[in-house]
Amino acid sequence: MGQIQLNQVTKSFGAVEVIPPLDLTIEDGEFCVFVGPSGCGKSTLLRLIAGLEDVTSGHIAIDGNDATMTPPAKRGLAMVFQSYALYPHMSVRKNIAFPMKMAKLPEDEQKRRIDAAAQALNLTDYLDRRPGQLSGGQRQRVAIGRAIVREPSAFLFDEPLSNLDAALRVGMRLEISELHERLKTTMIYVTHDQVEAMTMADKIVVLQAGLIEQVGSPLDLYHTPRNKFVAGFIGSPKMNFIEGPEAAKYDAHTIGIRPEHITVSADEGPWSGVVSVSEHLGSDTFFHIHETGLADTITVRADGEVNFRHGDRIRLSPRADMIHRFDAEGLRIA
Amino acid sequence: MGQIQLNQVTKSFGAVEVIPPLDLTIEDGEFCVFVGPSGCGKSTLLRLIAGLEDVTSGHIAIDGNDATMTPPAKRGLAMVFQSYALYPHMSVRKNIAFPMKMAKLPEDEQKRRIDAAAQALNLTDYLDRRPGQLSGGQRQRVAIGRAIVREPSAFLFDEPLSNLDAALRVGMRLEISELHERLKTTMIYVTHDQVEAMTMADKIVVLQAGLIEQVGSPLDLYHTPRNKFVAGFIGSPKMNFIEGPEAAKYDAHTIGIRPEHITVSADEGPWSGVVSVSEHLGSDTFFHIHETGLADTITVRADGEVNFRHGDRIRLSPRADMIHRFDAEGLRIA
Amino acid sequence: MARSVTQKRKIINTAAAWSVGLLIFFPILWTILTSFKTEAQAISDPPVFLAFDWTLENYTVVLERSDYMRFLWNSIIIAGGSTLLGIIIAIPAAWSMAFVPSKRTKDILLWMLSTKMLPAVGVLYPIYLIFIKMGLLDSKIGLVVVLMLINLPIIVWMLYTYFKEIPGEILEAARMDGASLREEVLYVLTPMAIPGIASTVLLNVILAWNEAFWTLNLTAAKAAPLTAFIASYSSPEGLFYAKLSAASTMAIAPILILGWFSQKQLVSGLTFGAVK
Amino acid sequence: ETTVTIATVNNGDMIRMQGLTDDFTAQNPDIKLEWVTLEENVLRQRVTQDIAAKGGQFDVMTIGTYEVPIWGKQGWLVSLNDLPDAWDADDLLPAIRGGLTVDGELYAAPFYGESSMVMYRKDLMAAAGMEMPEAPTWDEIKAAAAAMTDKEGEVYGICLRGKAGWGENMAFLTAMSNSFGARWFDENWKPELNGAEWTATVNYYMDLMNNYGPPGASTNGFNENLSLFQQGKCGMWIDATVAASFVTNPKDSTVADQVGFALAPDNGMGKRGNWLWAWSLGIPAGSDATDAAKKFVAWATSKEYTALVASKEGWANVPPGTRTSLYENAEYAKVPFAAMTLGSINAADPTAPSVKPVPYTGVQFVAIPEFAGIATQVGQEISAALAGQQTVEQALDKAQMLTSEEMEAAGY
Amino acid sequence: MATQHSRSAARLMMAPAVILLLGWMLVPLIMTLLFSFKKYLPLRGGDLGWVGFDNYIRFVTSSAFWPSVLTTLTIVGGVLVITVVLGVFLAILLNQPMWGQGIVRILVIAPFFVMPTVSALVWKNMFMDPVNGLFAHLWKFFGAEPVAWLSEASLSSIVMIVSWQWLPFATLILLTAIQSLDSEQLEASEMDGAPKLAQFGYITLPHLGRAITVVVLIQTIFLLSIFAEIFVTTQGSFGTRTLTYLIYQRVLESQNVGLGSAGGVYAIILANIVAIFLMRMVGKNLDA
Ligand SMILES: Nc1ncnc2c1ncn2[C@@H]1O[C@H](COP(=O)(O)OP(=O)(O)OP(=O)(O)O)[C@@H](O)[C@H]1O
Ligand SMILES: Nc1ncnc2c1ncn2[C@@H]1O[C@H](COP(=O)(O)OP(=O)(O)OP(=O)(O)O)[C@@H](O)[C@H]1O
Ligand SMILES: [Mg+2]
Ligand SMILES: [Mg+2]
Repeated sequence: MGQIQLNQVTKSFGAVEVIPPLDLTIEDGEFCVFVGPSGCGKSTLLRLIAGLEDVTSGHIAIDGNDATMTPPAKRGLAMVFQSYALYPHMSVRKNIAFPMKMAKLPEDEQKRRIDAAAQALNLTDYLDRRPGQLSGGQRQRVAIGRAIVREPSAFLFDEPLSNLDAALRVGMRLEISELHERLKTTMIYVTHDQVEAMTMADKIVVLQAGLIEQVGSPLDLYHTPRNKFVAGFIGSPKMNFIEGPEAAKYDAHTIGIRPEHITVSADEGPWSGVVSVSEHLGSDTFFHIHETGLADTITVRADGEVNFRHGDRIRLSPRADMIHRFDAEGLRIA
Repeated sequence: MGQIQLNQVTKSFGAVEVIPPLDLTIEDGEFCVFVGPSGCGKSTLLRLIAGLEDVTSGHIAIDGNDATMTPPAKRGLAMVFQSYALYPHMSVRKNIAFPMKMAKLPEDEQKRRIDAAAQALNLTDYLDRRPGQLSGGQRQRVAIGRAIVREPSAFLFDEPLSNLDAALRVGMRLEISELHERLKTTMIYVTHDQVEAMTMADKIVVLQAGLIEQVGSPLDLYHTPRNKFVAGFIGSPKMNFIEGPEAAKYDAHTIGIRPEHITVSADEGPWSGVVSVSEHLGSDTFFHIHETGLADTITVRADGEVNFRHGDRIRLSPRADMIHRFDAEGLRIA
Repeated sequence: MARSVTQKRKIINTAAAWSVGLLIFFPILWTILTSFKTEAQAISDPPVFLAFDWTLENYTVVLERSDYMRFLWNSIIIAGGSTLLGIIIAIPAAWSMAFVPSKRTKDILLWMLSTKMLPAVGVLYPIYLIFIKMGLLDSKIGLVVVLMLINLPIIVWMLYTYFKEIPGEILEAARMDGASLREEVLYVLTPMAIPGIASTVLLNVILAWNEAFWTLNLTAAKAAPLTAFIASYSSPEGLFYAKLSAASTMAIAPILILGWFSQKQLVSGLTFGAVK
Repeated sequence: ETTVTIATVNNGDMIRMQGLTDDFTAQNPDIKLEWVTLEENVLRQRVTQDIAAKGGQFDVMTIGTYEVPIWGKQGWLVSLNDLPDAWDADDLLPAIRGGLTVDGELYAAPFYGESSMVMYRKDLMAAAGMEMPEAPTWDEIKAAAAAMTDKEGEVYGICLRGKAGWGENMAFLTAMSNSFGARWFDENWKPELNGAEWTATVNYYMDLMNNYGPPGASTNGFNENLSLFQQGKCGMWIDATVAASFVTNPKDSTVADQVGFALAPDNGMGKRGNWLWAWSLGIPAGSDATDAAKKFVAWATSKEYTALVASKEGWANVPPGTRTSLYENAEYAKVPFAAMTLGSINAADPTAPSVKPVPYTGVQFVAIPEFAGIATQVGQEISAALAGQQTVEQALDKAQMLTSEEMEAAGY
Repeated sequence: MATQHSRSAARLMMAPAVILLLGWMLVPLIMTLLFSFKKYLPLRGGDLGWVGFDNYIRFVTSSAFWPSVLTTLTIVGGVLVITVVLGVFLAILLNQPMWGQGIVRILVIAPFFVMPTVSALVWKNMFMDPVNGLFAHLWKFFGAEPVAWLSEASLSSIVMIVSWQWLPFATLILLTAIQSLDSEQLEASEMDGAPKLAQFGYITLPHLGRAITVVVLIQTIFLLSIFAEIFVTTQGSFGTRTLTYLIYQRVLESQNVGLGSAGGVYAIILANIVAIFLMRMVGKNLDA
C-alpha cells in the first residue's frame, strides 16, 4: 500500500510562499518523478511528504489516513538522500540495521532482512565495511538498502544520483528502475535531470516556482507539453522556439520544434543558416546554427555521418507534424 | 604561437611511475583533449606541461624552445583549475587583474584588457562582486577571464566543468568552443567526460595508466578505435562487446557493435533477446536486452517512436559495416 | 606545490624549525633538568646543562612534604568532571544552534562568550558568599560547577563549529529511521562528532587544569588541586630552584603527557570555526 | 574524630612543624590535621578573605602581629586566655605578647617572633680594616657598605629589601623611617609620606642601594637577599632575625662561619630601625573544632615543642623569639645570634614606634585594615623609584596622594 | 530541519546551558552592582550602608585607574601582536616539509600545557632573575650588564611570558588554517607569476584573516583577565598593574568590597567595549 494524497498543501518559509496551494495524488505502486529547475520546491515538497517539514496549511493523507501531524518515523515512508546520509561511524550492516534497531525488531528478523537486502543490492561482500570505504555507487546502494529493510509503503528519493559520475549514474538508474519493477512499491523521485525523469517515471510532475506545470507520463510530456515551459524543459537538447512571422504562418504566437525533428542538408529546405558549432558525438552530430532569421540559435540533431563545418551555410527542414504551437501566454494550442 | 612538444617525458611519485615515457606533440592553435578514466594521469600530464610538477626525465618544449626547467609563470601558459582557484577575498576585477599586476602592466592596459575580457565573457555586471557571490558558471568564466588577460600562448584546462550541473555544463562547453574559434589559441583540455571530449576536441588523447592508447580526431576514435579500451571508452551508451562463437563468425576474438548500430524489430533479425528495461527519452528509446546468449546485456538505441515493453521478446540486427573486430589482446583487426 | 622539494631547502627548514621549537620548549626543558640537580648546582655560575649529578632528592623532599597524590587526584576530578559536565550540557545546546538555527543563534553564541569577560576578581566576593551559603567551599563539586560554567561558552562554541560541519541530512535520515531525539543525538550525532568532542575535551581539560584563580580561592585542603600545590612552593625561604623545579615538573607533567599523547586531536581539532 | 584545617605559610619553621606532627597526633589520636601550606602573599589573601566573609574553611590560621589586633577587635578570633596553665602565658616575651593582645584577651599564640638586625661578614669587615659596633648608626653602616663593595667581584656592600609589598620593602622602610623620625600619619590621620622625614629616609635608602646594592634590587625580597648573602655576595644584610639561623647554617650557606650580628642602625634620635613581628596561630571565631584547634595551638607553641625541635634538629633550629625561658636556657645561649635576637626584640615598642606621637600601633606597619593595601601600593612606587623609573620625590608624592585617597575612602 | 516539534525541542535543549550561564552572569553581577553602591568594608564590620555613586567616582578619579586601563590594553595588545605575528611565522614554518615535523610540533605547543603560575615562577626565578637567572648568565657571558627584567623592563617581561604561553594556541589555529588553504589557489597565483612574497601577501595572509580574528577574539577574552602572571612576578608594581589587578588590590588587599565592586563594573564595561569592537569584527568575518 502506498497511496499519497496532497490536499491544498502550502508551505511558506517566513513570508516567502515556496509552495502555493497544491493538490496531487500519487497512486499505490506508481513511480512518480518530480522535476523542475533548481529552487522550484521539489525538495521542499518531498520533505513535506516525509514529515521533515511542517505544512503551512493543507493536508497530507497516506493510504487515505490523514498524516499531516504524524512525525516522520510514523508515516511508514523511507527516504534516500542526495548525500546518501549514511552513518559514517557504523558498518554497512549497522547502517542497514539502524531503522530496525530503532523499531526494536527481533534480532533474527533484522538479520534476515539485512541479508535479503544485501543480496538484492549486491552488497553481501561489503557488509562489514564502513561507508567511507565504499565507492559512490555502493554507498548509494547502502542508502537504498537502509530504506528497503523498513518495508515502507513508499520510497522517497531526493536526487539520489546527482553525486555520481555519468557512467555510474546510468547504471544506478537502471538498478532503481529494476528495483521498482520487483518491489512494486510507490516511489517518489526528485531530480532536475530530465533524462532521469523521462527514463524512470510512470508519472512526471513538472514543477516551477512551487506550482505544478503538468502531470503526465513521460511521452505525454514529450509529445504534448501543456505549455512552453514544459516543452522547453523536457527533451534534450532543448526544443527550439521560433516567434514572429514564421510562427504566424502556423497561426501561433510561438512555435516549437525539437532538434531531432529538423533535417539538415546542403541545399534543400525552407530555412537556412550558418553552422556556428558542430559537435560530433559519433552516433549523432549536433549543429548550432546562427543567422537563421528565426531565433538566436537553432539546434539540430543529425546523424553521426552528416558533416558540416563551422561557417558552412546550410538549409533546414522541420518535420511539419512535429511542430508545437503556443499562444501568447505560452499555452499549447491544441 | 603555442606548439607544445613532450619528448620521452616520464613522471614518478616516489617509486610509482605514473607516466611511462611519453611522446606527444600539440600543434599551435589546436584544441587537444586528454581523456581517460580517473587516476590515469591526465592531471599529472597537464601539470607537467604547466610546470607545476617537475618531470622525472625527458623534455618539454614550447614553441620549439626547451622549457623543461622554466618556472610556471615564465612558460607563457595559463591554467584554469577544476576548483576555479579564484582568490576568494578579491573582487572579480582584482582576480582578473592579478596576473597583470604581477607582471607590472601599466594600469590603463590592465583596464583595457579587463574590460575586453569582461565583455567577451559577459562579466561586466559582476566585476565588483566577490567570487563567493557568483554562481558556478560565472565563477568558471572569471577563471577563464583571468587566463585570457595574460594572452598566453596556450590555455590549460583541468576538468573545468566538472563542478557545474548538467545544463550549465552544456552551455559552458559551447562557450569554450566558441572562445577557441575566436582566439585560435592552443588549448589543452582535461576531462573524463567523453561527451566533452568528442564535442570539443580537434584532437583527443586517450590515456590509460599514463600510457597513450590512441591519438586522433573524435571521429577517428569513434570509427576506428585502435583497441577495445578506446572503443569502449568513446561513445555513449557504451559499445556492446560480444565474444565466443558469434565473434568467431567474424574471424575475431571479440566483436563490438555500438547501440546505435543495431536495429530492433518484433520478428526480423539474426539475434534475439528479451527487453529488460526500456528507457523512453522521447527522441530516442534505449533498450536493455537480456537473454541474448551473446553477452549479459545488449544495449540498443532506437527511435523515440519504437515501443517495446519489459518482457517482450524481440529480434536484433547489427549493421554489418559497423562491426568492429578485435583480437585476443584487444587490438583492432583492420 | 607537489614539486619535489630540494634536499637543501628541506635541511634549512628542518634546522630552522628545530631551533625555534627547541627555543620555545627550552624553559620547560630547563625546569625539568633543574629538578634533577642539587640546589647548589641549580644556581651554579656558569649554569650547568647536562653535566651534573642527577639526583631524585628534590622529588623525595617534595613528596614528603605534601600529599602530591591528593592534589593530583583533585585536579583530575575537577578538570575531568567540569569538562564532562560541560560537554553533557553543551551537546544539546550546540545541537540546537547547529541544526535548528534561528536569527538569534549567533547572538546567543556571542553572548555566551561575553560571559567569559566577567572579571573573576570582580565577582569573587559574591561567589564566595554564595559558596558559603551553599556550603560549597572547599568541595570538589563546587569547583566542578564553577569551572564548568567558566568553560561552557568555549565548549558550546567548539561543539557548535564541529556540529555545523555534520550534514543535517544524516540527522534527518535518523529521524526518518525512527530515532527519537535522544537516540538521534546519542547514536548518530555524538559518535560522528567524536573527533571534535575529543579536542574540545582536551582543550577544556587543559584550561580547567591550569585555572588558578577560582581553584585557589575556593578551596582549602580537601578539594585543593595542583594549582594550590604549586602555591606552597612558589617562594619558600631561600631560593630553592631545584625543589621549585621538581614541584613545577610534577604539577605540569600529567597534563603535558596527556597533551603530547593527544596532540594530533588537538592540532587537527582546534579550529573554533576559524577554518572553512 | 575531628579534623583541624590549618593554614600556614611555607617557611622553614612551619614546614618543620608539619614534619613533627606525629608527636601531636600520637597524643591526640582523635584529631586529624589537614595542612594548607601557601606562599605568604597567597596565604594572607586567603585567610583574610575567609575570615572577612566568614567562610569557615580554616580552624587554625597562621597570622601576624598586623592581623591579630585588627581581627581581635572585630571579635573574629577565639580568645586564648583559657589555654592550660602548663602552656604558661606569662613566659611569653612582653613585647610579643603585647602585640597579640587586645583589651586583655590573647588572640593568638606566637609560634616564633622576630625583629630585624644587621648581619654582616666579619671577614670582609676585617679585610677593610673596620669593625662593626654593637649598635651602629646609619652613617657607620654606609661607611662599611662603601668599604666592602667590590662590584667586579660581585660583592655588594649592602643588601636590603627592594621588592614591593607591605611585608617586603615597606616593612623595612617603615622600620627604618622610625629611626629617621618619620611617621605614616600625624595625630589626625593625615599622611606624611612626602614630608621631610620620609624624604630623608627614602633618599638615604636609595643612596645605599644605588651605590652599594646588588643589581636588580627592586625585585629582591627576603628570599632573594638570603640567597645572595648565602652565596657570599652581600657584605651586610639588614633583615629579620630568623635569617640568622639560615646564614649560619653551613649546609646552605657558604659564609656560615663568618657572620656577625649587630642591632639595627639608628640616627641618634632615640629609635632604632628594627621591627617586631610574630608569626602566630589564631583560631577563627566560626571554627567548628575550637577545642581541638586549641589543643593544637597549645602544642605547637609550647615549651615542649621547642624541646622536641631541639632534640631532633638542634637548638639553632627551634622557633625563636617567643619565650623568656628559651633565652634563659643555657643550651640556647650558645647559639650565636640568640642574644642579639632577644636584644632586637626588646628594642622594639609597638605602642610608640616613632619619635613623634602617632595615633596607631605597630612598628613596621600601621594596625589598621587599610594599611596592607596602602603600603603595598606605596611600596610599588618606591620600588619603581629604586628601579630608576621615577625620582624619590615623584614616588613619595604619588604615595602621599594614593594614601590620602585610600584613607578618605575608608572614612578617615 | 524545522518542524514545530524540532523547534520546541531545540529550545528545550538549549535551556540548560542558557539558564546556567544566565545565572552565572546575573547573580554575581547583581550582587556586584549592589555592593558597588555601598560602603562595604568587611574588616570594619561589613555593610556600612548606601553611598550612591561614591565608589564609582572614587575608583575613576583614583590616580591608579587610567594607568591600569592603559596597562591592560598594552598587555593585551602586545601579546596579540606578538602571538599573531610569530604565530603566522611559525605556522608557515611548521607547514614546510621537514624531518621530525611531529616532534617539532610537540615542542612548540608544550607551553600551552603549562600552568600560568608555574610558567610565571619559572620565568621569574630561573630566567629573569638578575643574579641567578639564565638571562643574567647569558648577558654576562656576552659581557653585558644583566638586566633586572621584572623591574627595568617589567611590562615587556610580562608580555613576553604571556606571549610564550599563548603562542602555541595561535600557532595551532593558524597552522590548521594554513593547511586548509586550497593548494590550487597557490598554484594559480604561481602560474599568474606571483613571487613567494606576493603569494604570502595576496593569498596566504588574506586566507588567514578569519583564523586571525578567532585567535584575537579568544585570546582577548583570556588576556583581559590574566592575573597569576602578575601576581607571581611583580605584584602589580613597575607599572604592571592591570585593571584586574587593581580590582584585586581593592577587594582583597584593601578589603574594600564596595570600591572593588565599582571597579568590577568598570572592568565589565571595558571588557564589553572591547567585546563589541571584537564581535563586530568577528561577526563580519565569521559570516563571510
Ligand atoms: N529552510 C529554508 N528557509 C528558507 N527558504 C528555504 C528553506 N529551504 C528551502 N527554501 C527555499 O525554498 C525554495 C525551494 O527550495 P527547494 O530546496 O525545495 O528547491 P529544489 O527544487 O529542491 O532545488 P534543487 O534542485 O536546487 O535542490 C528555494 O527558493 C529555497 O531558497
Ligand atoms: N602528489 C602525488 N603523489 C603521489 N601520487 C600521486 C600524486 N599526484 C597524483 N598521484 C597519482 O598519480 C596517478 C595519476 O593521478 P592524476 O591526478 O594525474 O589522475 P587524473 O587522470 O587526473 O584523475 P582524475 O580524473 O580523477 O582527476 C594517480 O594514481 C594518483 O594517485
Ligand atoms: Mg533539492
Ligand atoms: Mg585530475
